[in-house]
Amino acid sequence: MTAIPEPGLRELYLRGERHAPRVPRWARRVAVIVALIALWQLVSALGWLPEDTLSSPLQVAGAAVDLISSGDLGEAMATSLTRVATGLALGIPAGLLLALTSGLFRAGEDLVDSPMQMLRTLPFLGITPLFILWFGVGDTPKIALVFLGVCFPVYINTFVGIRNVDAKLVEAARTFDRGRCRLTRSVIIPGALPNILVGVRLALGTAWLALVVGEQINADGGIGYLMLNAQNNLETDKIVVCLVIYALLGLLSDLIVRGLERLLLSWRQNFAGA
Amino acid sequence: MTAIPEPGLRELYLRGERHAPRVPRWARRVAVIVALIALWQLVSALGWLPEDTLSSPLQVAGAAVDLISSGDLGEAMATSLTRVATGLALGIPAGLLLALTSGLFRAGEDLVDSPMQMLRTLPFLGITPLFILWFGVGDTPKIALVFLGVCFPVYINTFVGIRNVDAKLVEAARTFDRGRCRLTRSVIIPGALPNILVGVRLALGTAWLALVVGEQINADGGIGYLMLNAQNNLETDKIVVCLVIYALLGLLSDLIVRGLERLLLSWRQNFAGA
Amino acid sequence: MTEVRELTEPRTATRTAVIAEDVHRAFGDREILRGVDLRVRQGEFLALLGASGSGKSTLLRIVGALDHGARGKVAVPARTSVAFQEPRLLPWRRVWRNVAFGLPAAGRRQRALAALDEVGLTHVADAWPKTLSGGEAQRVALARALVRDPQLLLLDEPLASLDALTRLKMQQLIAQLWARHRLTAILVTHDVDEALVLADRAVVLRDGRLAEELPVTLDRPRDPGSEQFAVLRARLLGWLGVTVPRS
Amino acid sequence: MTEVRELTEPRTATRTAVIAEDVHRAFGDREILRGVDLRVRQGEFLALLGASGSGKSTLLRIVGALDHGARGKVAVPARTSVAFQEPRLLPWRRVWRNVAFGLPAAGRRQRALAALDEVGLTHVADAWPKTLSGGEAQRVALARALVRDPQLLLLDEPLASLDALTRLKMQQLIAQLWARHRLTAILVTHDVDEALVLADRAVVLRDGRLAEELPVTLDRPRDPGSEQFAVLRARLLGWLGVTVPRS
Amino acid sequence: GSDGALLRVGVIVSNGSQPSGIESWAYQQGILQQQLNAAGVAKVEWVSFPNGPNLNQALKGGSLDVGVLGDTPAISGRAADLPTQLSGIGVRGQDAWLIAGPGITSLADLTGKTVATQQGSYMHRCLVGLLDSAGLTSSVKVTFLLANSAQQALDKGDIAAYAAPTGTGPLLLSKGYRSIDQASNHPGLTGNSYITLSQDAVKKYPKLASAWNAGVAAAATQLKADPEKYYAYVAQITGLPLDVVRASYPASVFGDPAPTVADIQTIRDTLSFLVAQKLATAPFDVDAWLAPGVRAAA
Ligand SMILES: Nc1ncnc2c1ncn2[C@@H]1O[C@H](COP(=O)(O)OP(=O)(O)OP(=O)(O)O)[C@@H](O)[C@H]1O
Ligand SMILES: Nc1ncnc2c1ncn2[C@@H]1O[C@H](COP(=O)(O)OP(=O)(O)OP(=O)(O)O)[C@@H](O)[C@H]1O
Ligand SMILES: [Mg+2]
Ligand SMILES: [Mg+2]
Repeated sequence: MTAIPEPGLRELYLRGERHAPRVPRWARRVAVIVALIALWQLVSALGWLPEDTLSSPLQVAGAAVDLISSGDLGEAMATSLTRVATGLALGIPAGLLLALTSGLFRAGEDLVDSPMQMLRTLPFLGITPLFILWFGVGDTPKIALVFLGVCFPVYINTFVGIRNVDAKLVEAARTFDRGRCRLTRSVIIPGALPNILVGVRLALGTAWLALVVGEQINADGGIGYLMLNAQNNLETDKIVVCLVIYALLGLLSDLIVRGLERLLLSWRQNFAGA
Repeated sequence: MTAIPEPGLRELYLRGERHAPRVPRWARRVAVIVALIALWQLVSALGWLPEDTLSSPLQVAGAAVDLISSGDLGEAMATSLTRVATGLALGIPAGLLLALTSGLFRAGEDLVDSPMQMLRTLPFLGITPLFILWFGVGDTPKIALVFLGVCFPVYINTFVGIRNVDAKLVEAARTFDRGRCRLTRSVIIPGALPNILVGVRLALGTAWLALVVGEQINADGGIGYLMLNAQNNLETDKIVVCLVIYALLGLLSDLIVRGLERLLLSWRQNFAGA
Repeated sequence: MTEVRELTEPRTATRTAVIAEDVHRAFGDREILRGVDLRVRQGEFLALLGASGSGKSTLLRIVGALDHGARGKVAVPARTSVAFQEPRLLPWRRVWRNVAFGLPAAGRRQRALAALDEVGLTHVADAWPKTLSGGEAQRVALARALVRDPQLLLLDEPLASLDALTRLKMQQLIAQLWARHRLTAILVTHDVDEALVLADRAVVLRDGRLAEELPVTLDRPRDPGSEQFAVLRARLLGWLGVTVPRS
Repeated sequence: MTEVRELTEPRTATRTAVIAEDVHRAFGDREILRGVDLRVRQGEFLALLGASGSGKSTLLRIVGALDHGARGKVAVPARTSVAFQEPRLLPWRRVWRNVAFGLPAAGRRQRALAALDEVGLTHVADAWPKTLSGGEAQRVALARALVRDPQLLLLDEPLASLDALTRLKMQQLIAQLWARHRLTAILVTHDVDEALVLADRAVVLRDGRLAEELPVTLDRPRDPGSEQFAVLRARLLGWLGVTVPRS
Repeated sequence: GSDGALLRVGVIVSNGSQPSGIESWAYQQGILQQQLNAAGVAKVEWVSFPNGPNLNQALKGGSLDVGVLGDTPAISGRAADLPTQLSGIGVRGQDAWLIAGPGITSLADLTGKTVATQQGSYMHRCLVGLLDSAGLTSSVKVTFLLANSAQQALDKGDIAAYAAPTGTGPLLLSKGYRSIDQASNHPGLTGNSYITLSQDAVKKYPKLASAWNAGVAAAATQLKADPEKYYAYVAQITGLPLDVVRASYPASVFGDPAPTVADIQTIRDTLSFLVAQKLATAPFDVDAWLAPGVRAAA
């Protein structure tokens, strides 16, 4: 039995329930990255990108192998990762707490928000001297810089996230449970979660930006210091190795947050792109 | 006629429609800032904060007056503001466009998102050498840094904002107007607007952070350079003047975005804090 | 049916459960409530009717202590449970957890499942709210309001999106719970029959005041086909602006 | 009343406006539609009934080209207008702009205001959707669906939150527009009387199929008090699981 | 065209935003132009950099023709194949001061403590030399810190001493800190500033190196006759106190830039130090680095 559409009607395309894309999405993402690297190699090989300007992927790979086999890279990564991890472990909760204070209470907002808005534009480079005075020259000032870099994006995104929570849901939840703690845990935080995760995503990026500044002011190891050294020696290939590492860290943090999103936000019914 | 509540009943507090707070909110915010400055002055006056480390507000005010009357500050501000404005003017639209590409189309996401996630962790300090090679030493590399600093927070927040738009609204809008352009303009962008404004808010901050790094490339003016110079000359009071200016710029950007929010988001029915 | 027969016994409650005196509520220039006076006895079932936009939900929100922007005097019991006009389910909690929201931890899943069973939705207990149909969401919201043990039950058109059969079942459910727990209930509804089947008294909100009042003294369970019922129905519909020529 | 009389004229349309053949739709393991076959003639008014969760909205979304996850064959006209079960107003557009959404720029405000007038809501034309009452929002959504000039009108319980009087008025409005523009319309409703007043044919969705079909051949305008009407009502209610002992 | 005759000169500026070195003073006086004009340069554009690596990067990117910078970045740049040629030594024997924190009065007090300096700078070389000569190399920990944060680290007590450059050193001294030793007390530990030319510039202006050297030499002669005039000039531009300027740039550091045999030996020493410290990638042929025709007679 086949319907021959009447004139003026259009037959709809129904694709059925099971519709796994032929090429899985992660494969497409990987393909894009591989293609970019291939393009870079091609342009380098053709001589359009002078080696002095930007080393070719192969050169970079070579430099990376050197750095890895000499143990320099491993050591630097370990140092930096520890600092970033500590900064994140302190900064994310701090940002969340501050955002809760000013998101949940108008009085909290009056008290916390202006100072936060003022502090967040203070450049890392400008406050390092103060940090050295307060925290010395060890790991502490570097961790403190990461802390700052992390705290603000988490704060701002969480604050806006909290204030974006649907008032009707808050009202409904309030009738069933007047405890403010439980309300926060059950309604405000889940409702703000999409934004909180953006904050975390940004924080995972700014943590590295901040650390580079920290590791430049007082150079005692870490990937930022490795890069600074390469800069001083005009070793373009090593600089690019460091940049590639940052890029990979970016990808990694994206993977982490995507994982969190899949885990925590499966309840959403949102626009998923066409 | 007065109701004497029966036992077991609680009388509700009804405050009536007109309820302007006795102290307006802006006044409370200003009060907090003034209080902080007063505290700072007090701590300085008590000698708990050595003058060499952090000048007192009065000293800072004095230095600011000097800098203003000598014209140095005005010139530096003009230079930096031009750079930041240019970077913002280019970076915000770029971030928006990229986010629209990957927010609206899955194919766009596959193409654009991974590279963006990789690029955003590249530290400003690490790419300055490349930028000097590519863009020389004029305003261009500085503006390019601001551009980067602006582009990523706008991108990420807008992207997530787009993907957070209620699918039911998109569906409804689609039945009434199948044009993708109009759908984007009327539904996707307004729906993502709260997040876009967070992106802009963060961008207004990172623009200054990036510029400080950029103005360190080579010394041709700007507020970042003014600060660097004060650091080299160990002029604590001038350093703090610069930091205060950054703080004020942060406040200013907050004001701007709050204004935009009031203008553009008055339709929201959201949790407004208790 | 034993529970329904309970209803016919004389109700002993005489204390007042809800007091509203001279309640005013304005949004901007528009004054929606202009002096509402209302007393609901403990254990009474009140139906609140009125045209669309007349302020029923507004009044309910005030009585539910959710809107403090009104003027006047209101006193209510401490434990209130509400079924809102929209389902207002928390999208990030599975259905049963929405029902269990705010219940003490011990045995909450059992209680939630029992409540879902009563509204015929055990099969969606573990679904996300976004996957529910309109009527299913409304029943989950009803279950959430009924599962707790309130002194005052506020229902804002809780059955509007239900088909005829489900609606009848839900009406029975509400009647049973009300009778069993001797609740005080205020039901906003547009369905005159529903009001007459369930309520002890029906009031009509018009021009910002409770303009009409109709005690419903029919014996329970009530028969919508009865002559008395038809009289009351015509009266109520008349107040609502609809004239029914009895054929 | 002239428009309503129009309805009684024989309808000349014979072409088909909606074809659905063997439509299946599953969500995960649950198969909601299991082979729906439906043909709606051009200019026909079809009422779609069924229990809560039976798949009415799902079917409407498929016919409205909003759900491509089904299997089967569906053909529809190009211009479709929908009133969803929830109002789905764009919160960032004032009411009249919601109604005017997608209309050509010339005269859109006039058209929107006229449509709002028909649903009795000119006074909220410049309000934000968040300030509307439930019934007001639903009427705005109805106005938005009616203001454009579709070939196919899909209405998913458009009057569920309206009081008796407003509901009657809106039914009249729908009937008038349908007759005037010779629309094809599919109305999902839980109100059997509403279905019988408006529709040329009523179908009942049960167990994933269109299980029952009832041509409504009564003359228009129809009198819910008439004997024939009562017979059809009892039939339909019976299919929906409700038995009405005629008194 | 006039554009072609533009010479872009990068200089290191750590105080103030305008160049204040002897070359810009010479330019200010008209002494340098005269020579440069003869070499075919119509106009000079000055670009200030806060540090050497960025200047090197600009040279590499072709944004500069001449760079006047510290010995370390100049040498490590060349070691990294930066296409430059050495024109001469702009400043010889810049002092470095080992500024002590509270309670430190001598080198011996540093035992078991941490000292800091800017990595790869001439102060770094000086510090290593000082510690070496005092036999403290193994008992003192050297860490790196930008000069502009030195004061804070000293105050905090995290470092016992900081090897400070011109500018910062005298500034700290003027603020009451004490110096426990300085580079000028030890031969070979002071710093120089080098004039490097991009190879493109050398090709374009074959006489550039000698012209530049001659101009600076003439200025140095004039400066030595009346140093106060120069100090006033520097103080005005940098905003540093006059005393600090005087202490930073004694007249003895200025002279004829043309590289002498001793200079070449210093370059070799510096190069080996940097390679040993992994601050330069590989040794290179110093003689080949010299621009043609600049070597001074022995
Ligand atoms: N926050 C608000 N701001 C402005 N106007 C409002 C607001 N809330 C409600 N209103 C107005 O108050 C009136 C009464 O609203 P309410 O929701 O109480 O009506 P209702 O009787 O429940 O109607 P319905 O039967 O349609 O649900 C409506 O006209 C509505 O537009
Ligand atoms: N996205 C989804 N994922 C999973 N299940 C779904 C989804 N959408 C709908 N369903 C299920 O499909 C069934 C039919 O839903 P539908 O909305 O079509 O019902 P309906 O007939 O319109 O009911 P109502 O009268 O209550 O609106 C419901 O049981 C619902 O839970
Ligand atoms: Mg209402
Ligand atoms: Mg439905």
